Amino acid sequence: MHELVPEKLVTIIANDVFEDKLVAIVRRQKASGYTIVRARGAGSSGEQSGMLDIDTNIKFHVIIPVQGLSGLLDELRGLKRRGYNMTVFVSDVSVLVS
Amino acid sequence: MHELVPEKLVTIIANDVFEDKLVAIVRRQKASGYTIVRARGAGSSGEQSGMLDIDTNIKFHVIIPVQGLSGLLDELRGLKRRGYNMTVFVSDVSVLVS
Amino acid sequence: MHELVPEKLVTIIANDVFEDKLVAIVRRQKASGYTIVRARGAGSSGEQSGMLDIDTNIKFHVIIPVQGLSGLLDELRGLKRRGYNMTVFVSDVSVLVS
Amino acid sequence: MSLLGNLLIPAVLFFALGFLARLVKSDLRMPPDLAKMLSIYLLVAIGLHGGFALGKAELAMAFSAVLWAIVLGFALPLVGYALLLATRRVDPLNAAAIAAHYGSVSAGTFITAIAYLDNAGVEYESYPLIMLAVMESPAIIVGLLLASWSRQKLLATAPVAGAAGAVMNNGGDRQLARLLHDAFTNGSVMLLIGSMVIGAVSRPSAMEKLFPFVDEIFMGVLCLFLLEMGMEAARRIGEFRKIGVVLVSFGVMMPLVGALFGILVGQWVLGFGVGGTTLVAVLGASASYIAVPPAMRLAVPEANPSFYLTLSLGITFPFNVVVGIPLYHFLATLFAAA
Amino acid sequence: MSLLGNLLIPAVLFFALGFLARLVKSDLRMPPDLAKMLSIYLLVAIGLHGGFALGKAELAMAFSAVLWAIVLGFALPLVGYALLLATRRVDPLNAAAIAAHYGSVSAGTFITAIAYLDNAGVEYESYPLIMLAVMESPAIIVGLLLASWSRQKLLATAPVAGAAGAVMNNGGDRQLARLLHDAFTNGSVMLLIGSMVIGAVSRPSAMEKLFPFVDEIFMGVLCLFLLEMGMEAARRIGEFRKIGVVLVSFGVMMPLVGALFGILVGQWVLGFGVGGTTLVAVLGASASYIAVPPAMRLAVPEANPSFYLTLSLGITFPFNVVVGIPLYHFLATLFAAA
Amino acid sequence: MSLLGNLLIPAVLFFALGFLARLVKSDLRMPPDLAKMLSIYLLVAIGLHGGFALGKAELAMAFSAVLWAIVLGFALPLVGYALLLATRRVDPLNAAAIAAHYGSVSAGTFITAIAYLDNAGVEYESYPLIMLAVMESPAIIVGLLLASWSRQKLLATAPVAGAAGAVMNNGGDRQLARLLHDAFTNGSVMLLIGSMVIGAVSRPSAMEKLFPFVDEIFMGVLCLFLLEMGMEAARRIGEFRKIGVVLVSFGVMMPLVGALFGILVGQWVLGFGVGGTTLVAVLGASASYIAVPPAMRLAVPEANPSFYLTLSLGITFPFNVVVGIPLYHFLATLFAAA
Ligand SMILES: Nc1ncnc2c1ncn2[C@@H]1O[C@H](COP(=O)(O)O)[C@@H](O)[C@H]1O
Ligand SMILES: Nc1ncnc2c1ncn2[C@@H]1O[C@H](COP(=O)(O)O)[C@@H](O)[C@H]1O
Ligand SMILES: Nc1ncnc2c1ncn2[C@@H]1O[C@H](COP(=O)(O)O)[C@@H](O)[C@H]1O
Ligand code: NA
Ligand code: NA
Ligand code: NA
Repeated sequence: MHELVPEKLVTIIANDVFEDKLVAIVRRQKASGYTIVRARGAGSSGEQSGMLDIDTNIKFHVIIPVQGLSGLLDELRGLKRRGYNMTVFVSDVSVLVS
Repeated sequence: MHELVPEKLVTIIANDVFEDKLVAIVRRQKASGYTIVRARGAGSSGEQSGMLDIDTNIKFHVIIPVQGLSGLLDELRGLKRRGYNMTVFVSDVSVLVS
Repeated sequence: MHELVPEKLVTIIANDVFEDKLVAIVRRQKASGYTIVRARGAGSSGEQSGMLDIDTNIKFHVIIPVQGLSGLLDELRGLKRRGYNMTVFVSDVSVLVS
Repeated sequence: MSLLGNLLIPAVLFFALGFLARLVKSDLRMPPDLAKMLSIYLLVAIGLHGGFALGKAELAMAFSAVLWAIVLGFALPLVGYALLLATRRVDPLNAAAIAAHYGSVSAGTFITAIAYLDNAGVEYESYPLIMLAVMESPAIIVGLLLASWSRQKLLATAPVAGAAGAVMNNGGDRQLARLLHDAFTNGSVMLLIGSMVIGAVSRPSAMEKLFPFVDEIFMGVLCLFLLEMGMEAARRIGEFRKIGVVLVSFGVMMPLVGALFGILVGQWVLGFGVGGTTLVAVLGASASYIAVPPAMRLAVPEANPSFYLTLSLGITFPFNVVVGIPLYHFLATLFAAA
Repeated sequence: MSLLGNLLIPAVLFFALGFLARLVKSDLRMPPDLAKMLSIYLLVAIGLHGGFALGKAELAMAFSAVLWAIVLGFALPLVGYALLLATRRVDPLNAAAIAAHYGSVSAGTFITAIAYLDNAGVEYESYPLIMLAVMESPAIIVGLLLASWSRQKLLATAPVAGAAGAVMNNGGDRQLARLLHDAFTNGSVMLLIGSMVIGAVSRPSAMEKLFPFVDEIFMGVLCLFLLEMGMEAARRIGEFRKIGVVLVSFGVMMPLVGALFGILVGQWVLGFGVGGTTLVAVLGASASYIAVPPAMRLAVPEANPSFYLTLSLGITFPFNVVVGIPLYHFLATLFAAA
Repeated sequence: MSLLGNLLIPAVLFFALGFLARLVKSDLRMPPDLAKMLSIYLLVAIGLHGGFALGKAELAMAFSAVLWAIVLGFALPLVGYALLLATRRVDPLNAAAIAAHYGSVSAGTFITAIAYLDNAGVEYESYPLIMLAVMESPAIIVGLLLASWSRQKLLATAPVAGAAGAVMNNGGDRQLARLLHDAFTNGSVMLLIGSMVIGAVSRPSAMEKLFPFVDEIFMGVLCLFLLEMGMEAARRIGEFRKIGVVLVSFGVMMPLVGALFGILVGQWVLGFGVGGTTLVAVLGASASYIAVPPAMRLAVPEANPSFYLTLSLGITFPFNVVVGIPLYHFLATLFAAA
């Protein structure tokens, strides 16, 4: 049988200047790692064409155990409240532990 | 408490010439934005190596409220019926609002 | 009505030298295709900065019917057991058919 | 310069190297944007260079070249369409999409031909460059008209119109207008024509500062570009089996037909020398793999991209680069002597 | 060289071509990293070149240039901030963020000005290059201080502090220290200063081997860079309507104010010739679109990026490249004659 | 040229600049594909250049150079493996993977050495370039054999074979065949050998058109490449602590051992001059960071990539570029005088 452990996948879409901030949060929350993909898009803060350093987005993924979700979201909500534009969403995933 | 609102994440994988068509649909459906990631892959229409303009895919993401899903899928199904090759799937996500 | 078929989305995050191995597995498992996105990140095997060939990750996606999941996971677990570092997780998706 | 001579041009050898690397399944991989960057450079360099030369050209001749480029661009897809239907291997919509590629041109092939002529020390007129810019678009329009006409025929024979009918009705004129717009504002057309205009209007002293960039590193960039195109061509040969021998031989015959049309126009109608005639033959012979594929994907989604990409990039492009260019040069020399 | 003369420089024409391509909605797309690569090249090339020249410069003069660069970098954002508040179109936080851009500089504009002077055959001092490197950072600091001061004022007037108050308290000094660090280790500052030092300390024989790379292909690379910047500038014009005519005219007036400051400093204080004075005017007039935007996004998240990006990249950059540079040159000539 | 002289070569200074930028946590970031593009250029340029020179070389000597390159490639990993096991800091599988890196070579280091010799005005033979191409692969094979042998030993001592045993059994020969294929069709090997062949067979008139590309911008491209490699090297120094002082000193000692082997082969066996001997020393001293790491990741997944990447890229590469090259040159001069 496969060991599929239910965890949470948190995805953050934001301008790439926030990368270091997000990595710091993930480290503080003791996640086992993170994955970053380059993205572009549009939202309430206009088009992010991905052509210049100043308008490139990242899609930032963190898989965390269910009990770690709340702490992570607290920090992200803090950022959003302080005016940082980002799209954050959570999905359910089953992680293969071998 | 976190405000986690259940919404739908629609993901479309297609050749990147369809980007403008997809953006137009998303605007018509009044989604709040979209996110695009460059991709490659293979499917029924052969390999998309991502090396030339003509064989690069995109992964196109839209988060929409549950009630907007049907209209968006109608348009996408229309495209597929007219012969446009694309892979479309929907997942459940919880979007952080505060 | 839309034909939304429930399937499984398997996502593998790994160093990009494993790409050929993953494509071979997907072909053996008779999946209808796959999608690859370039990524970077960090995990138990250190930082993958994405700057050199030797430290670039890929995010590898396969959509398969529910009954195909077990065979695919078996092969992936085999790789993991043999020492290949990779993050593998499964999510539920509804695929638009027609 | 003989065929063998051509094969010893570094640019062609790099094409062969790229081809070989894929054949032996080497893990050589190029960064995904390198080909695009190199081709931007090549278009700009050749545009500036040609525009500067054209600044001194005769207007009447230039006009005549443009006219005949349009004629070729409209005529060749019709010939290709008829040939393809005669093979009975593709339906009319696929035939229309493939034919459009052969009416249009490949800047990569044209630039390789220029390198070949430079190496062989053959002089050539600068008018074929305008023809290159002009010929990208007409074939797209013919292809779309052929596709739309084929679709209507299909509807007539299959009265259960359904979705396809809807496209014709709700799309129709608006769609055509958009596609015309797309054909004329195509990225590579704008880059080429723009650079030509800049080359023509800039002051010679300003152009001089650009020449090391435009001229001296040109050959090296072309080598890297063809290295990558060799890899891309070889990537397609797995598809040959799916496509079948008849279509594969269309990919070799059609360039010959196009080259003949080109030689007639270049030599007899426009009165070019051997070099210029060779270049017009290359325009006739080459098939687009940049501007036309996206246009067909968008406007003729029913056609199978494997067909037109494999033919244009996997067969016709290598054929022209390795065999075609010296052959057309040889033929142009023959016709000139006749 | 007249304004029209400027417009016929290839580099400026390529800017126009890129602008036009977006206006007509061409599908011309550049690879996402091309602009970044070209600007790395441009910074390194200009740094090596200038550093080599500076190796022979007077220390006292260099010191004086650095000093006045800092003065300009501190003074201009204050002027900009006051002007912006006077328009009553933006709140103090947005005004601070915008003003920081105008106190800093645009390397792209500066390099275009160098190409313009080279084309016009005007000599120029090498000191303005150090000023370019120095001026990237001070304005960021002033911008942050203005933002922090505005935030405090907002808190004072709106006693329900909430989240914004929290930022001030928990962030405070540590945040400022980090932002100072960021301002001084900014990537383009390090690249430019590093290349200048390398150009200054390397042996001439070693530098000679670099010159084909640094000099000869420079103009061509600048053309491609401006082609892309033209497209990026045009991408923003859709935002003009959101921004309003008053702010748009700030994007034209503020460069003129900055240029005047620059002319005064260049001509009267530092005693440069017409070429050097023109370059200092360009430093005053240009607005950052590389170093400052990320700094503001991080430190002043309350400000709307559409405002500062549209102003700096969509209005001031094209204005300077097309109209500003020849105008400042003309003004510098006038002042020199006076 | 003294050690200090080496440090004032622009290419080495750019390496230092990149290193420094990461140390001070600058936000300088290079586009992810830039290093790859620059190294494709460097391999092609050096291949064409060397192939052209080799076209005039003695066959017997070339053959002898190839032979001794293979000898070095087989011998050095064995030495490295023994040294590593003697440190008792890594298990045999990690030792095998690390050793393979040191038997192979770093094209970046070799090219920097060429720039160093050019700067110092030292002549050198063109044979070491073939040795560079030849030496990429043998060490991979030795590494795999060592790993497979270590795995068997581990199985023998730990009879509960499990998964690891499965690999040996079901993988075995097929896997070895595939890895041999991979070693010989490695991308950079093909690019280098392909370019050498093209340089050797192309007509001189054709090669002349390539020289501005191949020669003149070479130094500049090398500077940008080393800038980025400096950043990548510095990125690894955080890992030093995890690796420990013993392994770190292996990263400095092993190049010295390799260089001595290289000097013996270059000077005594092959009879090269000081320049050629220095280059063979560099081949012996340098560790692969392009071809070997992916091969080890695929074939020896049990080994920890942090070990071999940190050693090869974070320690040995900077050591060779900054200290090693002038040191080996000095030693080669000593030996030649002896
Ligand atoms: N509805 C949406 N669906 C997908 N991505 C979105 C959506 N809204 C915003 N985004 C992404 O999130 C980024 C920041 O959004 P915003 O803060 O609204 O500007 C945008 O640039 C998009 O890439
Ligand atoms: N089973 C699959 N799993 C993941 N991605 C797929 C799958 N099938 C197709 N795709 C992606 O969707 C694109 C278009 O698919 P197709 O229309 O089947 O050619 C392909 O190029 C792949 O990137
Ligand atoms: N918790 C996590 N969340 C998201 N991605 C992760 C996580 N852990 C590891 N990864 C990704 O998986 C890759 C391999 O992980 P590892 O095998 O732990 O080194 C890393 O380079 C990351 O890109
Ligand atoms: Na044609
Ligand atoms: Na300014
Ligand atoms: Na070695």
